[in-house]
Amino acid sequence: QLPTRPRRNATRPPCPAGTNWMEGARRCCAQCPAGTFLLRPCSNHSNDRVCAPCPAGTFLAQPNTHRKCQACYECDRQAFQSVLSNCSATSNVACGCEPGRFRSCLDERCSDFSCQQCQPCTGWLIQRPCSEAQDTLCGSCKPDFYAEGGECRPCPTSAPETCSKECQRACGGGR
Amino acid sequence: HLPILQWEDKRGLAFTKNNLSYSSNALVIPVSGDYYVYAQVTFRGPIESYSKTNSVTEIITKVTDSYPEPTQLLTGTKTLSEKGNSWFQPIYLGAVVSLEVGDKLMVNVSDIKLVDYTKEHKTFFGAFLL
Amino acid sequence: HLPILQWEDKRGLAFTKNNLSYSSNALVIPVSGDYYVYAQVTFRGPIESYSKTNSVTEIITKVTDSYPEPTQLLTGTKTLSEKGNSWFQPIYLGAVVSLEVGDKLMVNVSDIKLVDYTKEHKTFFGAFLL
Amino acid sequence: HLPILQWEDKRGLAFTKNNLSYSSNALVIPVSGDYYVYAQVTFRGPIESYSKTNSVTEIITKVTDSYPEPTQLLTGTKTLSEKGNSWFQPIYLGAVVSLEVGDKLMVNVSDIKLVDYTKEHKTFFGAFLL
Repeated sequence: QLPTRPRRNATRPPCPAGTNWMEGARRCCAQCPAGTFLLRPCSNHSNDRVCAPCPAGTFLAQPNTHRKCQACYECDRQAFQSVLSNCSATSNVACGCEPGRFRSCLDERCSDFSCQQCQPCTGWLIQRPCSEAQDTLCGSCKPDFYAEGGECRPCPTSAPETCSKECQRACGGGR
Repeated sequence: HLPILQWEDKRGLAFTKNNLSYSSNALVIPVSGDYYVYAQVTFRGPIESYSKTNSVTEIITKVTDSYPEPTQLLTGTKTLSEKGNSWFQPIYLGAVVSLEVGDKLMVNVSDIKLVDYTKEHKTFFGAFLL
Repeated sequence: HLPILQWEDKRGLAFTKNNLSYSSNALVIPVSGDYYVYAQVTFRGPIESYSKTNSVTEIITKVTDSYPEPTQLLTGTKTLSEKGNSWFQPIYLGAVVSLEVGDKLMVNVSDIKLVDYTKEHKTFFGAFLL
Repeated sequence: HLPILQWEDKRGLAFTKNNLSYSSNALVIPVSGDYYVYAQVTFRGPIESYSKTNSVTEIITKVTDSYPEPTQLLTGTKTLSEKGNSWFQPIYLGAVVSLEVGDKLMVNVSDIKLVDYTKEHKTFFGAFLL
Protein backbone atom coordinates (compact mmCIF):
# COMPACT_ATOMS: atom_id res chain seq x y z
CA GLN A 1 0.00 0.00 0.00
CA LEU A 2 1.51 3.30 -1.04
CA PRO A 3 2.37 5.50 1.91
CA THR A 4 -0.49 7.96 1.98
CA ARG A 5 0.61 11.55 1.59
CA PRO A 6 -0.32 13.31 4.88
CA ARG A 7 -2.91 16.00 4.07
CA ARG A 8 -1.25 19.37 4.50
CA ASN A 9 -2.78 20.88 7.59
CA ALA A 10 -5.23 23.26 5.89
CA THR A 11 -4.00 26.54 7.42
CA ARG A 12 -7.20 28.43 7.83
CA PRO A 13 -7.54 31.82 6.03
CA PRO A 14 -7.65 34.84 8.42
CA CYS A 15 -11.28 35.75 9.17
CA PRO A 16 -12.70 39.02 7.85
CA ALA A 17 -13.27 41.80 10.40
CA GLY A 18 -16.26 41.22 12.65
CA THR A 19 -15.96 37.44 12.42
CA ASN A 20 -14.00 34.76 14.30
CA TRP A 21 -12.89 31.28 13.23
CA MET A 22 -15.20 28.59 14.67
CA GLU A 23 -13.41 25.23 14.88
CA GLY A 24 -16.71 23.28 15.07
CA ALA A 25 -18.21 24.82 11.93
CA ARG A 26 -14.72 25.15 10.43
CA ARG A 27 -15.60 28.61 9.11
CA CYS A 28 -15.62 32.26 10.14
CA CYS A 29 -18.74 33.27 12.05
CA ALA A 30 -20.10 36.68 13.01
CA GLN A 31 -18.99 37.90 16.44
CA CYS A 32 -21.45 38.68 19.20
CA PRO A 33 -21.49 42.34 20.28
CA ALA A 34 -19.76 43.42 23.51
CA GLY A 35 -22.00 42.70 26.51
CA THR A 36 -23.21 39.42 24.99
CA PHE A 37 -21.72 35.93 24.58
CA LEU A 38 -22.10 33.13 22.08
CA LEU A 39 -25.06 31.03 23.22
CA ARG A 40 -25.13 28.90 20.06
CA PRO A 41 -22.35 28.86 17.44
CA CYS A 42 -23.11 29.17 13.71
CA SER A 43 -23.66 25.95 11.82
CA ASN A 44 -21.40 25.14 8.87
CA HIS A 45 -23.86 26.27 6.20
CA SER A 46 -25.37 29.52 7.52
CA ASN A 47 -24.58 32.37 9.85
CA ASP A 48 -27.19 31.44 12.42
CA ARG A 49 -25.20 32.02 15.60
CA VAL A 50 -27.20 33.06 18.68
CA CYS A 51 -25.88 35.59 21.21
CA ALA A 52 -27.22 36.13 24.74
CA PRO A 53 -26.66 39.00 27.20
CA CYS A 54 -24.01 38.57 29.90
CA PRO A 55 -25.72 37.55 33.17
CA ALA A 56 -25.50 39.92 36.14
CA GLY A 57 -22.03 40.03 37.66
CA THR A 58 -20.33 39.21 34.36
CA PHE A 59 -19.18 41.22 31.35
CA LEU A 60 -17.46 41.12 27.96
CA ALA A 61 -15.94 44.42 26.89
CA GLN A 62 -15.29 43.41 23.26
CA PRO A 63 -17.12 41.79 20.33
CA ASN A 64 -16.49 38.04 20.70
CA THR A 65 -17.39 34.44 20.12
CA HIS A 66 -16.80 33.57 23.79
CA ARG A 67 -18.91 30.80 25.26
CA LYS A 68 -19.04 32.53 28.64
CA CYS A 69 -18.78 36.07 30.01
CA GLN A 70 -15.98 37.03 32.39
CA ALA A 71 -16.71 37.42 36.11
CA CYS A 72 -16.57 41.00 37.37
CA TYR A 73 -13.89 41.87 39.89
CA GLU A 74 -14.95 43.26 43.27
CA CYS A 75 -13.60 46.30 45.06
CA ASP A 76 -11.75 45.54 48.29
CA ARG A 77 -14.11 47.26 50.73
CA GLN A 78 -12.11 46.05 53.74
CA ALA A 79 -9.08 47.80 52.33
CA PHE A 80 -11.11 51.06 51.98
CA GLN A 81 -11.51 50.78 48.22
CA SER A 82 -14.60 52.38 46.68
CA VAL A 83 -16.47 51.69 43.47
CA LEU A 84 -15.67 54.31 40.81
CA SER A 85 -17.94 52.63 38.27
CA ASN A 86 -20.04 49.52 38.67
CA CYS A 87 -19.55 46.44 36.58
CA SER A 88 -21.81 46.53 33.51
CA ALA A 89 -22.36 44.01 30.74
CA THR A 90 -19.59 45.70 28.75
CA SER A 91 -17.10 46.80 31.42
CA ASN A 92 -15.48 45.48 34.57
CA VAL A 93 -15.87 47.27 37.91
CA ALA A 94 -13.46 50.20 38.44
CA CYS A 95 -12.19 50.66 41.98
CA GLY A 96 -10.69 53.71 43.68
CA CYS A 97 -10.17 54.85 47.27
CA GLU A 98 -12.62 56.23 49.79
CA PRO A 99 -12.44 59.98 50.43
CA GLY A 100 -9.41 60.98 52.49
CA ARG A 101 -7.31 58.11 51.09
CA PHE A 102 -4.98 57.61 48.15
CA ARG A 103 -3.77 54.60 46.15
CA SER A 104 -0.58 52.88 47.26
CA CYS A 105 0.19 50.60 44.32
CA LEU A 106 1.73 47.17 44.79
CA ASP A 107 3.58 47.45 41.46
CA GLU A 108 3.59 49.56 38.31
CA ARG A 109 0.44 47.90 36.95
CA CYS A 110 -1.40 48.99 40.09
CA SER A 111 -4.00 46.27 39.57
CA ASP A 112 -3.53 45.62 43.30
CA PHE A 113 -3.41 48.63 45.58
CA SER A 114 -4.19 49.59 49.17
CA CYS A 115 -5.85 52.87 50.21
CA GLN A 116 -3.62 54.78 52.60
CA GLN A 117 -4.85 57.74 54.65
CA CYS A 118 -3.92 61.15 53.25
CA GLN A 119 -1.59 63.04 55.57
CA PRO A 120 -3.45 65.94 57.16
CA CYS A 121 -0.56 68.46 56.99
CA THR A 122 -1.85 70.11 60.18
CA GLY A 123 -0.05 73.40 60.52
CA TRP A 124 1.40 73.19 57.01
CA LEU A 125 0.33 74.92 53.83
CA ILE A 126 -0.87 72.34 51.31
CA GLN A 127 1.35 72.38 48.23
CA ARG A 128 -0.64 69.66 46.43
CA PRO A 129 -3.91 68.28 47.75
CA CYS A 130 -4.41 64.54 48.27
CA SER A 131 -5.86 62.80 45.21
CA GLU A 132 -6.80 59.32 44.08
CA ALA A 133 -3.28 58.82 42.78
CA GLN A 134 -1.06 60.44 45.42
CA ASP A 135 -0.77 61.68 49.00
CA THR A 136 -1.07 65.30 50.08
CA LEU A 137 2.17 67.25 49.57
CA CYS A 138 2.74 69.59 52.52
CA GLY A 139 4.38 72.93 51.76
CA SER A 140 5.89 75.31 54.29
CA CYS A 141 4.36 76.13 57.66
CA LYS A 142 1.17 78.17 57.77
CA PRO A 143 1.28 81.75 58.98
CA ASP A 144 1.44 81.83 62.83
CA PHE A 145 3.18 78.47 62.79
CA TYR A 146 6.90 77.69 62.95
CA ALA A 147 8.86 74.60 61.96
CA GLU A 148 10.52 72.46 64.61
CA GLY A 149 11.47 68.76 64.64
CA GLY A 150 9.80 68.15 61.32
CA GLU A 151 6.53 69.59 62.53
CA CYS A 152 4.73 72.91 62.32
CA ARG A 153 3.91 74.33 65.75
CA PRO A 154 1.58 77.21 66.54
CA CYS A 155 3.37 80.41 67.53
CA PRO A 156 3.33 80.84 71.31
CA THR A 157 0.75 83.42 72.44
CA SER A 158 2.43 83.91 75.76
CA ALA A 159 6.06 83.64 77.03
CA PRO A 160 7.60 84.32 73.60
CA GLU A 161 11.05 84.36 75.20
CA THR A 162 11.07 80.55 75.15
CA CYS A 163 10.78 80.87 71.39
CA SER A 164 13.63 79.23 69.38
CA LYS A 165 15.45 81.20 66.73
CA GLU A 166 13.19 79.70 64.02
CA CYS A 167 10.15 80.42 66.20
CA GLN A 168 11.18 84.03 66.57
CA ARG A 169 11.87 84.30 62.86
CA ALA A 170 8.49 82.82 61.89
CA CYS A 171 6.43 84.25 64.69
CA GLY A 172 8.03 87.77 64.74
CA GLY A 173 9.54 87.41 68.29
CA GLY A 174 8.80 90.18 70.95
CA ARG A 175 5.31 90.83 69.74
CA HIS B 1 -14.15 25.88 63.99
CA LEU B 2 -12.42 28.23 61.59
CA PRO B 3 -14.60 30.27 59.23
CA ILE B 4 -15.64 28.55 55.98
CA LEU B 5 -15.20 30.31 52.65
CA GLN B 6 -18.10 30.77 50.24
CA TRP B 7 -17.49 30.24 46.53
CA GLU B 8 -18.92 31.30 43.15
CA ASP B 9 -19.64 28.13 41.13
CA LYS B 10 -21.11 29.40 37.83
CA ARG B 11 -19.83 32.78 36.70
CA GLY B 12 -16.57 33.46 34.90
CA LEU B 13 -13.94 30.71 35.17
CA ALA B 14 -16.02 28.79 37.75
CA PHE B 15 -17.90 25.64 36.71
CA THR B 16 -19.03 22.30 38.11
CA LYS B 17 -19.65 19.18 36.02
CA ASN B 18 -19.82 15.37 36.13
CA ASN B 19 -22.19 15.74 39.10
CA LEU B 20 -19.55 17.29 41.31
CA SER B 21 -21.89 19.88 42.77
CA TYR B 22 -21.50 22.88 45.04
CA SER B 23 -23.96 23.59 47.83
CA SER B 24 -23.81 25.41 51.18
CA ASN B 25 -20.14 26.29 50.84
CA ALA B 26 -19.05 22.76 50.00
CA LEU B 27 -18.14 20.61 47.01
CA VAL B 28 -20.27 17.46 47.24
CA ILE B 29 -18.64 14.20 46.09
CA PRO B 30 -20.92 12.34 43.62
CA VAL B 31 -19.02 9.03 43.44
CA SER B 32 -16.53 7.34 45.76
CA GLY B 33 -12.92 7.36 44.59
CA ASP B 34 -9.58 9.12 44.70
CA TYR B 35 -9.70 12.83 43.94
CA TYR B 36 -7.00 15.43 43.46
CA VAL B 37 -8.27 18.26 45.65
CA TYR B 38 -6.71 21.73 45.51
CA ALA B 39 -7.27 25.31 46.63
CA GLN B 40 -5.42 28.60 46.65
CA VAL B 41 -6.31 31.44 48.99
CA THR B 42 -4.63 34.82 48.57
CA PHE B 43 -4.49 36.59 51.89
CA ARG B 44 -3.85 40.34 52.09
CA GLY B 45 -3.55 42.97 54.80
CA PRO B 46 -3.29 44.87 56.96
CA ILE B 47 -6.89 45.78 57.62
CA GLU B 48 -7.00 49.10 59.49
CA SER B 49 -8.89 48.56 62.74
CA TYR B 50 -7.03 45.34 63.17
CA SER B 51 -4.31 44.13 65.41
CA LYS B 52 -1.19 42.95 63.66
CA THR B 53 -1.64 39.52 62.08
CA ASN B 54 1.17 37.09 62.74
CA SER B 55 0.12 34.20 60.54
CA VAL B 56 -2.45 33.00 58.03
CA THR B 57 -3.82 29.49 57.67
CA GLU B 58 -5.80 27.68 54.97
CA ILE B 59 -7.29 24.23 55.58
CA ILE B 60 -9.17 21.95 53.18
CA THR B 61 -11.61 20.01 55.31
CA LYS B 62 -13.84 16.99 54.73
CA VAL B 63 -17.23 16.49 56.35
CA THR B 64 -18.63 13.00 56.06
CA ASP B 65 -21.78 11.24 57.21
CA SER B 66 -19.68 8.45 58.72
CA TYR B 67 -18.01 10.67 61.33
CA PRO B 68 -19.43 13.59 63.35
CA GLU B 69 -16.36 15.83 63.17
CA PRO B 70 -14.69 17.42 60.14
CA THR B 71 -11.38 15.90 59.03
CA GLN B 72 -8.53 18.23 58.10
CA LEU B 73 -7.17 16.98 54.76
CA LEU B 74 -4.60 19.64 53.79
CA THR B 75 -3.22 22.58 55.75
CA GLY B 76 -1.01 25.53 54.80
CA THR B 77 0.18 27.78 57.60
CA LYS B 78 2.50 30.74 57.01
CA THR B 79 3.82 33.29 59.48
CA LEU B 80 3.97 36.86 58.27
CA SER B 81 6.97 39.13 58.56
CA GLU B 82 5.81 42.06 56.44
CA LYS B 83 5.98 45.01 58.83
CA GLY B 84 3.08 47.48 58.71
CA ASN B 85 2.72 48.19 55.01
CA SER B 86 0.39 46.24 52.77
CA TRP B 87 1.17 42.56 52.22
CA PHE B 88 -0.03 39.72 49.97
CA GLN B 89 0.41 36.01 50.76
CA PRO B 90 -0.94 33.24 48.52
CA ILE B 91 -1.19 29.68 49.94
CA TYR B 92 -1.66 26.80 47.47
CA LEU B 93 -2.61 23.28 48.59
CA GLY B 94 -3.22 20.15 46.53
CA ALA B 95 -3.14 16.39 47.03
CA VAL B 96 -4.90 13.09 46.32
CA VAL B 97 -7.44 12.01 48.92
CA SER B 98 -9.83 9.05 49.05
CA LEU B 99 -13.43 10.23 49.30
CA GLU B 100 -16.83 8.59 49.66
CA VAL B 101 -20.00 9.52 47.80
CA GLY B 102 -21.73 12.34 49.74
CA ASP B 103 -18.56 13.62 51.38
CA LYS B 104 -18.34 17.41 51.48
CA LEU B 105 -15.16 19.43 50.93
CA MET B 106 -14.73 22.92 52.34
CA VAL B 107 -12.01 25.52 52.74
CA ASN B 108 -11.48 27.07 56.17
CA VAL B 109 -9.29 30.08 56.80
CA SER B 110 -7.77 31.60 59.91
CA ASP B 111 -9.47 34.96 59.24
CA ILE B 112 -12.04 35.65 56.57
CA LYS B 113 -11.42 39.41 56.58
CA LEU B 114 -7.86 38.79 55.35
CA VAL B 115 -8.98 36.88 52.25
CA ASP B 116 -8.58 38.63 48.88
CA TYR B 117 -11.92 37.80 47.27
CA THR B 118 -11.74 40.55 44.64
CA LYS B 119 -10.47 38.54 41.62
CA GLU B 120 -11.42 34.95 40.71
CA HIS B 121 -7.89 34.10 39.54
CA LYS B 122 -6.32 34.83 42.95
CA THR B 123 -8.47 32.63 45.22
CA PHE B 124 -9.88 29.34 43.86
CA PHE B 125 -10.87 25.81 44.90
CA GLY B 126 -11.50 22.59 42.98
CA ALA B 127 -11.27 18.82 42.69
CA PHE B 128 -11.21 16.12 40.00
CA LEU B 129 -11.63 12.35 40.05
CA LEU B 130 -8.52 10.38 39.05
CA HIS C 1 0.93 43.68 29.54
CA LEU C 2 3.39 41.88 31.76
CA PRO C 3 6.41 40.15 30.20
CA ILE C 4 5.85 36.56 28.96
CA LEU C 5 8.26 33.77 29.93
CA GLN C 6 9.95 31.62 27.30
CA TRP C 7 10.27 27.87 27.94
CA GLU C 8 12.43 24.90 26.94
CA ASP C 9 10.11 22.16 25.58
CA LYS C 10 12.46 19.34 24.59
CA ARG C 11 15.66 19.10 26.61
CA GLY C 12 16.07 17.54 30.06
CA LEU C 13 12.81 17.01 31.95
CA ALA C 14 10.83 19.02 29.40
CA PHE C 15 8.53 17.25 26.92
CA THR C 16 5.28 17.74 25.03
CA LYS C 17 3.01 14.94 23.81
CA ASN C 18 -0.56 14.06 22.79
CA ASN C 19 -0.44 17.05 20.41
CA LEU C 20 -0.13 19.53 23.25
CA SER C 21 2.48 21.67 21.48
CA TYR C 22 4.63 24.62 22.42
CA SER C 23 5.12 27.56 20.07
CA SER C 24 5.96 31.26 20.49
CA ASN C 25 6.06 31.08 24.27
CA ALA C 26 2.70 29.33 24.60
CA LEU C 27 1.27 25.87 25.13
CA VAL C 28 -1.29 25.32 22.34
CA ILE C 29 -4.41 23.32 23.25
CA PRO C 30 -5.05 20.51 20.71
CA VAL C 31 -8.53 19.44 21.83
CA SER C 32 -11.26 21.21 23.80
CA GLY C 33 -11.73 20.00 27.38
CA ASP C 34 -10.84 20.51 31.01
CA TYR C 35 -7.13 20.73 31.75
CA TYR C 36 -5.16 20.88 34.98
CA VAL C 37 -2.78 23.77 34.27
CA TYR C 38 0.16 24.50 36.58
CA ALA C 39 3.36 26.54 36.77
CA GLN C 40 6.03 27.36 39.32
CA VAL C 41 8.29 30.37 38.98
CA THR C 42 11.20 30.82 41.38
CA PHE C 43 11.99 34.49 41.77
CA ARG C 44 15.29 35.67 43.23
CA GLY C 45 16.98 38.96 44.00
CA PRO C 46 18.19 41.55 44.57
CA ILE C 47 19.71 42.39 41.21
CA GLU C 48 22.36 45.15 41.19
CA SER C 49 21.37 48.55 39.80
CA TYR C 50 17.88 47.70 40.81
CA SER C 51 15.56 49.54 43.06
CA LYS C 52 14.11 47.52 45.91
CA THR C 53 11.40 45.08 44.80
CA ASN C 54 8.30 45.05 46.96
CA SER C 55 6.43 42.17 45.37
CA VAL C 56 6.55 39.46 42.72
CA THR C 57 3.65 38.24 40.61
CA GLU C 58 3.10 35.19 38.40
CA ILE C 59 0.02 34.92 36.15
CA ILE C 60 -1.06 32.02 33.93
CA THR C 61 -2.89 33.65 31.00
CA LYS C 62 -5.06 32.35 28.17
CA VAL C 63 -5.20 33.84 24.66
CA THR C 64 -8.07 32.64 22.51
CA ASP C 65 -9.44 33.29 19.01
CA SER C 66 -12.83 34.05 20.48
CA TYR C 67 -11.79 37.17 22.39
CA PRO C 68 -9.25 39.92 21.55
CA GLU C 69 -7.85 40.28 25.07
CA PRO C 70 -5.93 37.72 27.18
CA THR C 71 -7.77 36.22 30.15
CA GLN C 72 -5.98 35.83 33.49
CA LEU C 73 -6.60 32.25 34.70
CA LEU C 74 -4.42 31.95 37.84
CA THR C 75 -2.47 34.59 39.75
CA GLY C 76 0.06 34.40 42.58
CA THR C 77 1.16 37.69 44.13
CA LYS C 78 3.59 37.80 47.07
CA THR C 79 5.03 40.82 48.84
CA LEU C 80 8.67 40.56 49.84
CA SER C 81 10.00 41.37 53.27
CA GLU C 82 13.57 40.16 52.89
CA LYS C 83 15.52 43.37 53.55
CA GLY C 84 18.46 43.96 51.22
CA ASN C 85 20.17 40.56 51.36
CA SER C 86 19.60 37.90 48.74
CA TRP C 87 16.18 36.27 48.62
CA PHE C 88 14.38 33.37 46.89
CA GLN C 89 10.61 33.16 46.47
CA PRO C 90 8.87 30.29 44.65
CA ILE C 91 5.24 30.75 43.54
CA TYR C 92 3.29 27.62 42.53
CA LEU C 93 -0.10 27.82 40.78
CA GLY C 94 -2.36 25.02 39.58
CA ALA C 95 -6.04 24.51 38.81
CA VAL C 96 -8.56 23.01 36.40
CA VAL C 97 -9.69 25.30 33.57
CA SER C 98 -11.99 24.70 30.60
CA LEU C 99 -10.14 25.31 27.33
CA GLU C 100 -11.03 25.30 23.63
CA VAL C 101 -8.98 23.83 20.81
CA GLY C 102 -6.47 26.46 19.66
CA ASP C 103 -6.36 28.30 22.98
CA LYS C 104 -2.85 29.37 24.02
CA LEU C 105 -1.52 29.32 27.60
CA MET C 106 1.29 31.58 28.74
CA VAL C 107 3.04 32.57 31.95
CA ASN C 108 3.48 36.28 32.68
CA VAL C 109 5.67 37.63 35.46
CA SER C 110 5.94 41.01 37.13
CA ASP C 111 9.64 41.26 36.30
CA ILE C 112 11.54 38.90 34.05
CA LYS C 113 14.93 39.90 35.48
CA LEU C 114 13.91 38.45 38.86
CA VAL C 115 13.14 34.97 37.47
CA ASP C 116 15.53 32.15 38.41
CA TYR C 117 15.80 30.35 35.06
CA THR C 118 19.08 28.60 35.94
CA LYS C 119 17.64 25.17 36.87
CA GLU C 120 14.74 23.38 35.16
CA HIS C 121 13.49 21.97 38.46
CA LYS C 122 12.98 25.42 39.99
CA THR C 123 10.85 27.08 37.30
CA PHE C 124 8.43 24.95 35.25
CA PHE C 125 5.09 25.05 33.44
CA GLY C 126 2.68 22.38 32.19
CA ALA C 127 -0.84 21.12 31.58
CA PHE C 128 -2.68 17.81 31.18
CA LEU C 129 -6.14 16.89 29.92
CA LEU C 130 -8.43 15.35 32.54
CA HIS D 1 23.15 14.60 49.51
CA LEU D 2 20.38 16.33 51.39
CA PRO D 3 18.52 14.31 54.02
CA ILE D 4 15.62 12.16 52.77
CA LEU D 5 12.22 12.30 54.47
CA GLN D 6 10.50 9.17 55.74
CA TRP D 7 6.75 8.79 55.20
CA GLU D 8 3.75 7.01 56.71
CA ASP D 9 2.04 5.05 53.92
CA LYS D 10 -0.87 3.31 55.63
CA ARG D 11 -2.33 5.11 58.61
CA GLY D 12 -4.78 8.02 58.52
CA LEU D 13 -5.04 9.78 55.15
CA ALA D 14 -2.05 7.88 53.76
CA PHE D 15 -2.59 5.06 51.22
CA THR D 16 -0.93 3.43 48.24
CA LYS D 17 -2.75 1.57 45.48
CA ASN D 18 -2.52 0.43 41.86
CA ASN D 19 0.86 -1.08 42.72
CA LEU D 20 2.42 2.28 43.47
CA SER D 21 4.29 1.09 46.54
CA TYR D 22 6.37 2.72 49.24
CA SER D 23 9.63 1.21 50.46
CA SER D 24 12.83 2.61 52.04
CA ASN D 25 11.64 6.18 51.95
CA ALA D 26 10.64 6.10 48.29
CA LEU D 27 7.57 5.74 46.11
CA VAL D 28 8.32 2.97 43.61
CA ILE D 29 6.91 3.38 40.10
CA PRO D 30 5.05 0.22 38.97
CA VAL D 31 4.53 1.09 35.30
CA SER D 32 6.27 3.50 32.93
CA GLY D 33 4.33 6.64 32.08
CA ASP D 34 3.66 10.27 32.89
CA TYR D 35 2.88 10.96 36.53
CA TYR D 36 1.76 14.09 38.35
CA VAL D 37 4.12 14.10 41.32
CA TYR D 38 3.58 16.45 44.25
CA ALA D 39 4.72 17.10 47.82
CA GLN D 40 4.25 19.72 50.50
CA VAL D 41 6.67 20.14 53.39
CA THR D 42 5.82 22.51 56.23
CA PHE D 43 8.97 23.82 57.78
CA ARG D 44 8.95 25.46 61.21
CA GLY D 45 11.46 27.03 63.56
CA PRO D 46 13.45 28.24 65.31
CA ILE D 47 14.81 25.20 67.09
CA GLU D 48 16.83 25.79 70.27
CA SER D 49 20.62 25.34 70.10
CA TYR D 50 20.31 26.25 66.48
CA SER D 51 21.91 29.01 64.56
CA LYS D 52 19.55 31.20 62.64
CA THR D 53 18.18 29.53 59.47
CA ASN D 54 18.26 31.70 56.39
CA SER D 55 16.41 29.46 53.98
CA VAL D 56 14.57 26.16 53.58
CA THR D 57 14.60 23.87 50.55
CA GLU D 58 12.45 20.95 49.42
CA ILE D 59 13.45 18.77 46.45
CA ILE D 60 11.55 15.88 44.83
CA THR D 61 14.23 13.54 43.52
CA LYS D 62 14.23 10.51 41.21
CA VAL D 63 16.58 7.55 41.55
CA THR D 64 16.66 5.25 38.55
CA ASP D 65 18.52 2.09 37.58
CA SER D 66 19.56 3.71 34.30
CA TYR D 67 21.70 6.40 35.93
CA PRO D 68 23.93 6.27 39.02
CA GLU D 69 23.04 9.67 40.41
CA PRO D 70 19.70 11.01 41.63
CA THR D 71 17.91 13.50 39.37
CA GLN D 72 16.30 16.59 40.90
CA LEU D 73 12.78 16.81 39.47
CA LEU D 74 11.21 19.71 41.41
CA THR D 75 12.74 22.21 43.81
CA GLY D 76 11.27 24.84 46.12
CA THR D 77 13.68 27.18 47.86
CA LYS D 78 12.52 30.02 50.14
CA THR D 79 14.58 32.48 52.16
CA LEU D 80 13.27 33.30 55.60
CA SER D 81 12.82 36.79 56.94
CA GLU D 82 11.00 36.01 60.16
CA LYS D 83 13.33 37.48 62.78
CA GLY D 84 13.85 35.30 65.84
CA ASN D 85 10.31 34.45 66.80
CA SER D 86 8.62 31.26 65.73
CA TRP D 87 7.93 30.82 62.04
CA PHE D 88 6.07 28.45 59.69
CA GLN D 89 6.80 28.07 55.98
CA PRO D 90 4.97 25.59 53.73
CA ILE D 91 6.48 24.72 50.33
CA TYR D 92 4.24 22.97 47.77
CA LEU D 93 5.63 21.39 44.58
CA GLY D 94 3.80 19.56 41.81
CA ALA D 95 4.35 18.74 38.13
CA VAL D 96 4.12 16.07 35.44
CA VAL D 97 7.25 13.96 34.96
CA SER D 98 7.96 10.98 32.72
CA LEU D 99 8.99 7.95 34.78
CA GLU D 100 10.12 4.40 34.07
CA VAL D 101 9.00 1.27 35.86
CA GLY D 102 11.20 0.79 38.95
CA ASP D 103 12.07 4.47 39.31
CA LYS D 104 12.05 5.68 42.92
CA LEU D 105 10.76 9.09 44.05
CA MET D 106 11.97 10.72 47.23
CA VAL D 107 11.70 14.04 49.03
CA ASN D 108 14.88 15.72 50.24
CA VAL D 109 14.97 18.71 52.56
CA SER D 110 17.62 21.20 53.51
CA ASP D 111 17.26 20.37 57.21
CA ILE D 112 15.22 17.54 58.64
CA LYS D 113 15.04 19.10 62.10
CA LEU D 114 13.03 22.00 60.65
CA VAL D 115 10.31 19.76 59.17
CA ASP D 116 6.89 19.88 60.86
CA TYR D 117 6.03 16.19 60.83
CA THR D 118 3.44 16.50 63.64
CA LYS D 119 0.29 16.54 61.44
CA GLU D 120 -0.32 14.49 58.29
CA HIS D 121 -2.23 17.33 56.63
CA LYS D 122 0.72 19.74 56.84
CA THR D 123 3.44 17.61 55.23
CA PHE D 124 2.50 15.12 52.49
CA PHE D 125 3.80 13.46 49.32
CA GLY D 126 2.14 11.63 46.42
CA ALA D 127 1.90 10.77 42.74
CA PHE D 128 -0.70 9.55 40.24
CA LEU D 129 -0.48 8.17 36.72
CA LEU D 130 -2.11 10.35 34.04
